[in-house]
Amino acid sequence: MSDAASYKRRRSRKKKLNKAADRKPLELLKYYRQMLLIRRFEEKAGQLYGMGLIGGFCHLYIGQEAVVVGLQAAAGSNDCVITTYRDHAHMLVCGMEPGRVMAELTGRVNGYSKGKGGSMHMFSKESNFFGGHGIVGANVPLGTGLAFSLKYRKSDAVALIYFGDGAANQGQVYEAFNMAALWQLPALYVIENNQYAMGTSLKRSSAQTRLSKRGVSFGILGEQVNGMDVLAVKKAGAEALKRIREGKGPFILEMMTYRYRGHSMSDPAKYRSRQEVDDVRAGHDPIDNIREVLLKRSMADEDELLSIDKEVKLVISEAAKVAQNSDTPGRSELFRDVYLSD
Amino acid sequence: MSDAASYKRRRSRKKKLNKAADRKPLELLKYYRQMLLIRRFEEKAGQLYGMGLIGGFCHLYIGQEAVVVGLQAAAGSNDCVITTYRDHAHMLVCGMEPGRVMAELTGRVNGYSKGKGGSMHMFSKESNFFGGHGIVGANVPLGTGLAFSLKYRKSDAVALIYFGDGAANQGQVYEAFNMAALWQLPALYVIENNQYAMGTSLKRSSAQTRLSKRGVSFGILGEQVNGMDVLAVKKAGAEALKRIREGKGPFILEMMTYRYRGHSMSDPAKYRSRQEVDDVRAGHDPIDNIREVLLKRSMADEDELLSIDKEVKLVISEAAKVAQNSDTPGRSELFRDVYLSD
Amino acid sequence: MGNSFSTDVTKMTVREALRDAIAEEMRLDPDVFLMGEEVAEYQGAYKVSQGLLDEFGKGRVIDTPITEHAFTGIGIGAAYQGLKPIVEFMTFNFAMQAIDQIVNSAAKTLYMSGGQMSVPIVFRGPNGSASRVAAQHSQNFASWYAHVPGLKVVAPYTAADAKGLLKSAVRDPNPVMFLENEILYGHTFDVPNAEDWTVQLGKANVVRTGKDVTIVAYSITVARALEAAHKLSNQGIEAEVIDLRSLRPLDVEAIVESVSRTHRLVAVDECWPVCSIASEICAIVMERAFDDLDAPVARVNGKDVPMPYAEDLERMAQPQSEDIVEAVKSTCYFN
Amino acid sequence: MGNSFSTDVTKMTVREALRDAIAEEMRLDPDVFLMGEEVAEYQGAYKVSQGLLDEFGKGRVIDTPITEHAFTGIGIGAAYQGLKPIVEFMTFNFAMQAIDQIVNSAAKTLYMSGGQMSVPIVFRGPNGSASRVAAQHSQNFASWYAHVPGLKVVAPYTAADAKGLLKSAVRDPNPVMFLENEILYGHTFDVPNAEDWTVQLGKANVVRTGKDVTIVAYSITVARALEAAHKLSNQGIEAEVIDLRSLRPLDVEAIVESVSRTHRLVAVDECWPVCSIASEICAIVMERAFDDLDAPVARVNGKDVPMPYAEDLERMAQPQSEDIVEAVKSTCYFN
Ligand SMILES: Cc1ncc(C[n+]2csc(CCOP(=O)(O)OP(=O)(O)O)c2C)c(N)n1
Ligand SMILES: Cc1ncc(C[n+]2csc(CCOP(=O)(O)OP(=O)(O)O)c2C)c(N)n1
Ligand SMILES: [Mg+2]
Ligand SMILES: [Mg+2]
Repeated sequence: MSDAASYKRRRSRKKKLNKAADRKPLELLKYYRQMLLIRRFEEKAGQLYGMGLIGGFCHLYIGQEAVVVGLQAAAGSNDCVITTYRDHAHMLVCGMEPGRVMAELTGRVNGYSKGKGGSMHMFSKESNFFGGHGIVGANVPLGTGLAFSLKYRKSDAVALIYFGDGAANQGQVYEAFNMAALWQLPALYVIENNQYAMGTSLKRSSAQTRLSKRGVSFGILGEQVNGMDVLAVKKAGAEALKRIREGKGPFILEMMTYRYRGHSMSDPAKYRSRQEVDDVRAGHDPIDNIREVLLKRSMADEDELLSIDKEVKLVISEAAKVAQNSDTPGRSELFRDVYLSD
Repeated sequence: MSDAASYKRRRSRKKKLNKAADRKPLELLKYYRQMLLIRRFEEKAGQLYGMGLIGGFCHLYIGQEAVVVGLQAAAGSNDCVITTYRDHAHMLVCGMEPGRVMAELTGRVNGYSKGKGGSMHMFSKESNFFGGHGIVGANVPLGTGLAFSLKYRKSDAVALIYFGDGAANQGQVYEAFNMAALWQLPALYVIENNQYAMGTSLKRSSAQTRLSKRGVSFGILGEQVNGMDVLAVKKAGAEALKRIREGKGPFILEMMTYRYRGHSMSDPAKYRSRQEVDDVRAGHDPIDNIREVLLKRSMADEDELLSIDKEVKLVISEAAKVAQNSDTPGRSELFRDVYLSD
Repeated sequence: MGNSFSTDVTKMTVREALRDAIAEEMRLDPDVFLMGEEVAEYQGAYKVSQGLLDEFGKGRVIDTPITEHAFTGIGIGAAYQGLKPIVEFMTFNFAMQAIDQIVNSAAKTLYMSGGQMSVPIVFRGPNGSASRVAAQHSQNFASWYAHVPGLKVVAPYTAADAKGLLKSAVRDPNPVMFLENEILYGHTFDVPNAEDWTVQLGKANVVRTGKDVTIVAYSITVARALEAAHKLSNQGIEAEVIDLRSLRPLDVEAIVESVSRTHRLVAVDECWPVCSIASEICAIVMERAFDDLDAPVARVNGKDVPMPYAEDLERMAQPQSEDIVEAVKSTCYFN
Repeated sequence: MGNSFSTDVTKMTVREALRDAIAEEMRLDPDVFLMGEEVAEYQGAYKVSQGLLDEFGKGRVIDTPITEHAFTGIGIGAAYQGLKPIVEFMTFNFAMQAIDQIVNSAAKTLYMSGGQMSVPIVFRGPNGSASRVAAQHSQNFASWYAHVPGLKVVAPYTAADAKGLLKSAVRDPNPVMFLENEILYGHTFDVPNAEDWTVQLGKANVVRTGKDVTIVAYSITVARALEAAHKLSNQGIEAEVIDLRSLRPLDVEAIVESVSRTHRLVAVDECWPVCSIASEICAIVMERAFDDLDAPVARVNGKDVPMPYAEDLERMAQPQSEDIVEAVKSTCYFN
């Protein structure tokens, strides 16, 4: 992660930001718990995949937890979220039930899509979570459409549109940028720059690797953020959202982050060195980072954190149970939901 | 044409450029003739359309003549050209026969596509002219593919890829930009900014109206040029081509120009004022401009110009004859050319 | 027969009928809006949206840049939120830029969400060949869209159907592909003056009764089928003509019922032949009415070539009434 | 029958056969190159291009960004210049992003240029459903592409055909859609050791002879058809199984010839039913062999639903050998 690392150094002066958090131990604990929940969820998903209970593609978010946790901490509950196939974390943070998310992964009728959508295609209108999309780039115009509808309805909510560094090369992203800028839509584009699109590193796919600048051709400003620091993410998110709510139009946040696992469960990830992954884990892990802050500043002691760990473990093992014990959808579901009758 | 006009003022100091031309009266006369040929061709096409001899869409280039004449004057005969449906001028300047181009417009078997392609779809591999494409934006990746093949074959030729201001919003353009920049392809992107995409003015379609900057998100530089001044165009083209031939990768030229006629023959062009059109015609006409230079600097007298006018008129009336007297393709052509047999 | 209405009628063009349908639905429901290239200030590339900008303002009649892929996605995203977009493609040829969004983000979403996320959106615009616009602007996409579960596909012929079906399409909670025909825009038909004229999706219409052979057609080919029926009648063959109107769902019952009486069927379809609507009708009749058939179903498709520009070739490439007459005859004289 | 070869054979997977075909053609012709997402350093998302970067270098084995629309256009533009690109789609689902270029810029160009501009390009990659990848990653595009004049469409089952057809496709001067199947990548077959093994495009292959009924299938459904034939044989029904191999042009003669002997036909097709390859086969047999048919042609298609993720539903949604057996029986015991 040479890019992200050097970036981190450049920005280390921003550490002062953490101070503002001193007054909010509860909030920090919440982020800690959310990130941990995501990580344990993903680890469990990995296990169930290994056991053959989850099939197809399964894209884990491990390493990127601070991005969605920090941003959604800054967002309000009316704000909409849309993302790609790497979506489990977003759903958990949007308040969707871990058991029902996991049950979708195992293809069971208790899943959010009754087992018909799977890992990549899940939705919860109730939670303002609009998927879960398998086609790289497609969720960017879709999310821009969410922003369009918010403006159409004169809501002051914002659409948070998450996508990857690889997706940032898709043409429809730029078409959407143009319309979002032209119509001043309340769209926050969050590029989760985890440095790789499958096996392709950013510099092998992109003529301009500073993705925060990808809006320049359409007059959209952007900012690069340390996506391994949940507080930095939250702060940048809050500023961007404020700006957008003031009617200043769309904004891009490039989140410098990293995925520890392969692209999906079947990816041996030979395109990068073990060392590279270990370095990030050891030096920049988002959960370790916040854990350290919490302990160092005596906002929590080991016991408290341990009890959170235990609680999270329990939630996840319950979720796994739901996912394993639910029924498969069964023949009656095969032809249902192709059309909605009017 | 407020943009182009103000642009013109800003650049008027560049008039000194015309001096360089003093030594080249023959060259100037050639441009004069080419631009006139285009204009008369298009006027004739308009007439034949009115007579019902040309059908479907027919997009005239009148007003934009300096763009393709100036650029192709800078280009070499090995360089490839690809453009949109507004393509008659490009073909004439690439050395294709006016009669066979016109015959394609009338759908006759002597046409470059045997009457099967029509105004929007014509090709001449021989003349390094690769179409003539009806889908807005599509020719940009195609042209980038021409550039790719030139590099693949280690040729030092360049692909000139012409497209409109409206086309510049299509996503595939940015995908192509990225690859052209990443692979340093010999591609010259020529945006013919005639201020309108059908009835939509640039500022109503585009968040960033400086189209020369549209490559910034992908690290491609660009330049805005007075597309009504054939010498300015030629100079900018020569510099850009030199740059590209030196291996510095793709470049964008934004040609500020104007179309006098409607988008196609069926467009009443109510989206702009008569005044606006008249102002451009009166003050910025590319043919009048060069005529003035020729006369003022005594590079030619009225008689010489008149004889060129006559010769061009003859060429065009011959072309019209070919176009009217050729046969229609006839049933035997219906099923031919769907596949090439190997 | 849907040709004679019990209520008062007004003569209007298909173009006007479509405009009225959009306007009525926009008046009824503030969530309905129109977007596309040149739909607002230009009043529509083919002037279908004449007057709508004036009445509804630029918040609801929205000109887009030339970016089909993303404005389609934007429309679908807006529909995810419960808005009811009408997305105009200047022609359906340009919808190929956006077809991934139509299929993957609109058609499949209800199913992929286990019934949770509906996508109430209408995609409309001219489909198929117009006049002399050649291969890239003349494709008929009816078969492609009809292939896809999750989409409804409509292709009206008359102005009354254009209006009634479009109003139903806007109210339908599913994505509807509304395939118009540029040449028909200028054709005039009777349209009922009913306060709220709608036509149910999925129902065919017998536009001419006859006992000897059934001709099914849709969109502009209905006119050619009627022409053919007229010529055939002079030669002693009485053809029943069915206007399919909806292509997905297809009104299989109506076709089968007619064939059970006529025992002969000609399927007219402007699409290229392979894997076309006409192919599908052959397959369905094979499955549902094999024993009723006295002759093989005959297909009259667009020719299996990209649309040529030349006038003579263009005409030959499209199903003409002569082709239909010939097909009917070969069907009727099949031993 | 193409199953037993006269020459020596080597056992290899379809994956290896494809790789060898590409490598051989690249060795023979410097104008052939491979481009697509993850084809070079990653050795192919499904490891089809294993070793090619090493052998041919990054000038000829080219990783692209995730930009299907433009890299397809770039491939076609390169073909305009006479290069012979092999463009890999990671799966054909993603080719929907680029389908306008495939249809409008590749398929139609020879015709639109009056025969002047050929487009010698191959688009290849896995098509149809793999395993548990759900609706957006499981579509079978065979019918859509077969619909389009100007394209050739190929969908092999065996490794020998995969190799022989791919080599022919690369040499073909027309755009060829080469539809592979992800599950078959790992299947092993005999492949002839012939120096230059090619298989002609447009020819079907009788992979099992039988007198009672003809089953046509392509790609992975050939395996299911053979399974079904085996089960049926135990029940006294001898099915002839035809592997279509090419879907455009379709080997109509082979189908008609077989039906003239068996008088019954079951068309197996993983595509959704409406306007599918199976529909087309019904139509063709209707036109060409109506009097030969003792029963209506039966279609066994993928179910008319987006592909579900759940294991049980996914299985039900695909044509299984049981479905084929059932269809054959209903055909054989017709009235
Ligand atoms: C249009 C399309 N092309 C290709 C793919 C296959 N694919 C799935 S994920 C992926 C990589 C995306 O990388 P990135 O956008 O960086 O997101 P990340 O996986 O790193 O979160 C690719 C190529 C796809 N799903 N859709
Ligand atoms: C993909 C696509 N969308 C829409 C159209 C219809 N159309 C043809 S030309 C045009 C305007 C293009 O404007 P511009 O790029 O500025 O070129 P100009 O006509 O001014 O030369 C439109 C919308 C098309 N041909 N292709
Ligand atoms: Mg990534
Ligand atoms: Mg323009």
